[in-house]
Amino acid sequence: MNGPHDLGGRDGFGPVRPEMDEPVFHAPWEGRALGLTLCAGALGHWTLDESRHARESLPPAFYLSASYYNIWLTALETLLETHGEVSAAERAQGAAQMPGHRQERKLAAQDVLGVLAQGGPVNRPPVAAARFQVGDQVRMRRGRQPGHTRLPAYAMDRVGEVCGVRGCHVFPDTNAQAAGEGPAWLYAVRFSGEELWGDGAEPGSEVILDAFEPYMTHA
Amino acid sequence: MNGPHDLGGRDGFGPVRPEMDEPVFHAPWEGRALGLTLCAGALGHWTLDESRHARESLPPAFYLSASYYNIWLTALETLLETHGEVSAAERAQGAAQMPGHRQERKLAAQDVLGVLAQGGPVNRPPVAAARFQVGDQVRMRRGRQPGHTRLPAYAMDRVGEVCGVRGCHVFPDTNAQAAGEGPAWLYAVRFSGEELWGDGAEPGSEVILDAFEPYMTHA
Amino acid sequence: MHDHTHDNDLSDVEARVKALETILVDKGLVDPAAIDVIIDTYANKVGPQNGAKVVARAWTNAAFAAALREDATATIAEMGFHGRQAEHMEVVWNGAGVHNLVVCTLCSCYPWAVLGLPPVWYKSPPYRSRAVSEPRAVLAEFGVVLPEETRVRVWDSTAEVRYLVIPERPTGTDGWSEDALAALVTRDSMIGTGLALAAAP
Amino acid sequence: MHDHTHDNDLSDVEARVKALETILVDKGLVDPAAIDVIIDTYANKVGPQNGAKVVARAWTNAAFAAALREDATATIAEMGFHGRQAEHMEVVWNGAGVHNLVVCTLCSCYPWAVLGLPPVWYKSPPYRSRAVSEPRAVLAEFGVVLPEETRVRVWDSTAEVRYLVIPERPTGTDGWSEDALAALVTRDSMIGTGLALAAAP
Repeated sequence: MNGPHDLGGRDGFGPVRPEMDEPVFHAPWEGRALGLTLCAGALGHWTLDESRHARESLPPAFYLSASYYNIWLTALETLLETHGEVSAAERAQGAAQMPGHRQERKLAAQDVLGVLAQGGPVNRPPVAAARFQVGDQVRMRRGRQPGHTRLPAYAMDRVGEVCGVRGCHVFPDTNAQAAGEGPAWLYAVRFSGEELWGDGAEPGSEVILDAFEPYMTHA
Repeated sequence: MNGPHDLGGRDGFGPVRPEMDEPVFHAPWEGRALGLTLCAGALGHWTLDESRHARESLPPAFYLSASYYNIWLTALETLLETHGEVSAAERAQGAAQMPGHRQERKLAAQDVLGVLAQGGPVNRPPVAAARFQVGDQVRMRRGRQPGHTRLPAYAMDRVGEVCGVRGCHVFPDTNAQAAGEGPAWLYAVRFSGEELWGDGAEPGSEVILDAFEPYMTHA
Repeated sequence: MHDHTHDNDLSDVEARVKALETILVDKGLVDPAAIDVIIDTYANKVGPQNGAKVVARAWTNAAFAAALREDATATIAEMGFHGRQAEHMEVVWNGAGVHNLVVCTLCSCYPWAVLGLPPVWYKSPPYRSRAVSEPRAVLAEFGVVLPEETRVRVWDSTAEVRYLVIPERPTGTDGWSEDALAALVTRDSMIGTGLALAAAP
Repeated sequence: MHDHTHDNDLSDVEARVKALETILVDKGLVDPAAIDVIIDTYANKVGPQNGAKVVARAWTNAAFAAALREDATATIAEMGFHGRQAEHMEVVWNGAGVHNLVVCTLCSCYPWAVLGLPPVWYKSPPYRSRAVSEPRAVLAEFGVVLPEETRVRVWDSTAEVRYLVIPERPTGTDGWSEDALAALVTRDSMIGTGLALAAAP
């Protein structure tokens, strides 16, 4: 989907404002929101891709004005409701009205470091030979797609050169919608600034993005 | 510019919500904001195109959340400040600190109906022969352009067919920036849904937009 | 959810309008009575009833319809509807397997002199974003479901040309007067998000 | 102006977090002590000091640098930095007329295990929108002005690959220890929005 999250190349957001000596958390609730998101994710109701899709599906005016932890929190509320763990009524009351469904998946404090250290690799055994190789000229898919995708709008229909083959990875477009991991070859693809931004490009700039095979055709 | 106003084809805004028996104004201030915008515009400090550019240059989160009359009001404050008629300090005080510069252009109540009835036609004598004619296949310009333009992002780099020649009109891209009216030929250009939205298009849909000659090349 | 589709603080915006009017009047730049006339014009005088008269005449008068096709601006102006935001008019006809829909994706362009000021939904992101990319889905939200074979033609008014849709004339209205017909022509039917009302049986 | 870059109502969001934690704990789905460990981990243990050690070793140890080019994930993991949001690492070198810059235009992907949690600006619309389209202008806002002939290579981390920039080693640091060198390696220099600090004269 071409939602509020797909920000590359959009105008009007003003200057970047780095903060000197920025703290990791700006308020205690940010840390709790992060922790809740990781702990709730460990229940296994949704994939990382589905949680990204929940965030990018928030109302654009909210997405573009809220802090990022507020975006996370709001998407978490949605996910927990969608998956039947916490209802809107429970949120409104601030109290549980029924026990959780996946209590057996609760992440215990003593397991946190192990889980974080392990992470969740998304490389998978290849299901077919890679269709592209380094040096290939490729054109990226274009057109409307209502669901989750990791092809940014600015790269749609643009031609780049494959400069890396990353292996076979879980395909977010299907994995976000419980349509399965559908592993796909992942490539690094290089685009010149001129190809992406035309005459308005900064001279001598280029963008490399990680693109899944289904996004690409031979140019 | 590819700002928050360039909404065609963007996802995530939810359903259209028509209001039954909608009033012309939802509160008295809306009518005052409209009237102020027209009266201030009559002072001649800025063109219609510049006022559109002031609106689309507002912060995206504001543009996407505010009511349209609030957008107008906020852009009007900017325009009056930019052109030296009302300072931020005056707005904060709610009182004038110096007389207006263009009092002689004040729109009098008795002239309003005549001014509205006359409008501001933007057709101009042709400066050159039209480069395109009905039936021509044309590709729309692409790439980054920081200033005002009336080519929507969804049509950039897409191919359509000229289906009307509208005459020579003031060119918004230059007129918004006091770079002159630079009249340009204006065409109606038809695009198939498939050309604009790929496989995600609704079958049997098409979009016709009014496109200025500088946006177009022969396809 | 936090879908701020309206101003967060109404009293703030009211105060800002009031302050700006006070300042501009004090500076000798704005005549408050001029604002009153503008409000009165669009609240009470100019509105979709203008466009409805154009449509009803187009339905009943072939010469008028031909003139509209030839020069919509001048032909509509002869009925007294002209000026701001109707300086360059085009008229588009529904029928023959085509349904027309008008939008301004980039702002809120609308034929003021013919239809009055646009409704809020016309100026809002949901309509402006989706009218071009999924017009049938938008029409369905207005209760308009077209035959599958009907072509949906969307006019994105990106320049100063303003569009008026002539909806299909309802059946069972043979011989009706222009006034009676005009009563069937809704605002939405002239934007393309509606159809003309059916003749009462 | 109404540039709401922060939450409108902080007490609202605090109350929502608190309510959600209460509910999830009561339901037996979340261990509040687990949240404490997560917070402690990212507030106190994992941070840009990890990446700085990788950079310092890459500067001083050619075999390590070669291993990074061969398999960055495994090589960095051997230093103890691995897991969540660093499952697939790539390392990119500044120098030879190329400056690298990392962004995630679509969300906020960042190599947590190597750099900690991302700063607010990294997750915000100005950086995410402009890093790809006008990287030099963005760099200038960070005080980084590159020679005109330097190529700016922007990495948009659209998949699960995470990037670590190896900045150029400052001059005058021959023979420095890894620890001394690591102190010159800022977080921003490993994102590409900064350079390594100059050696104190």
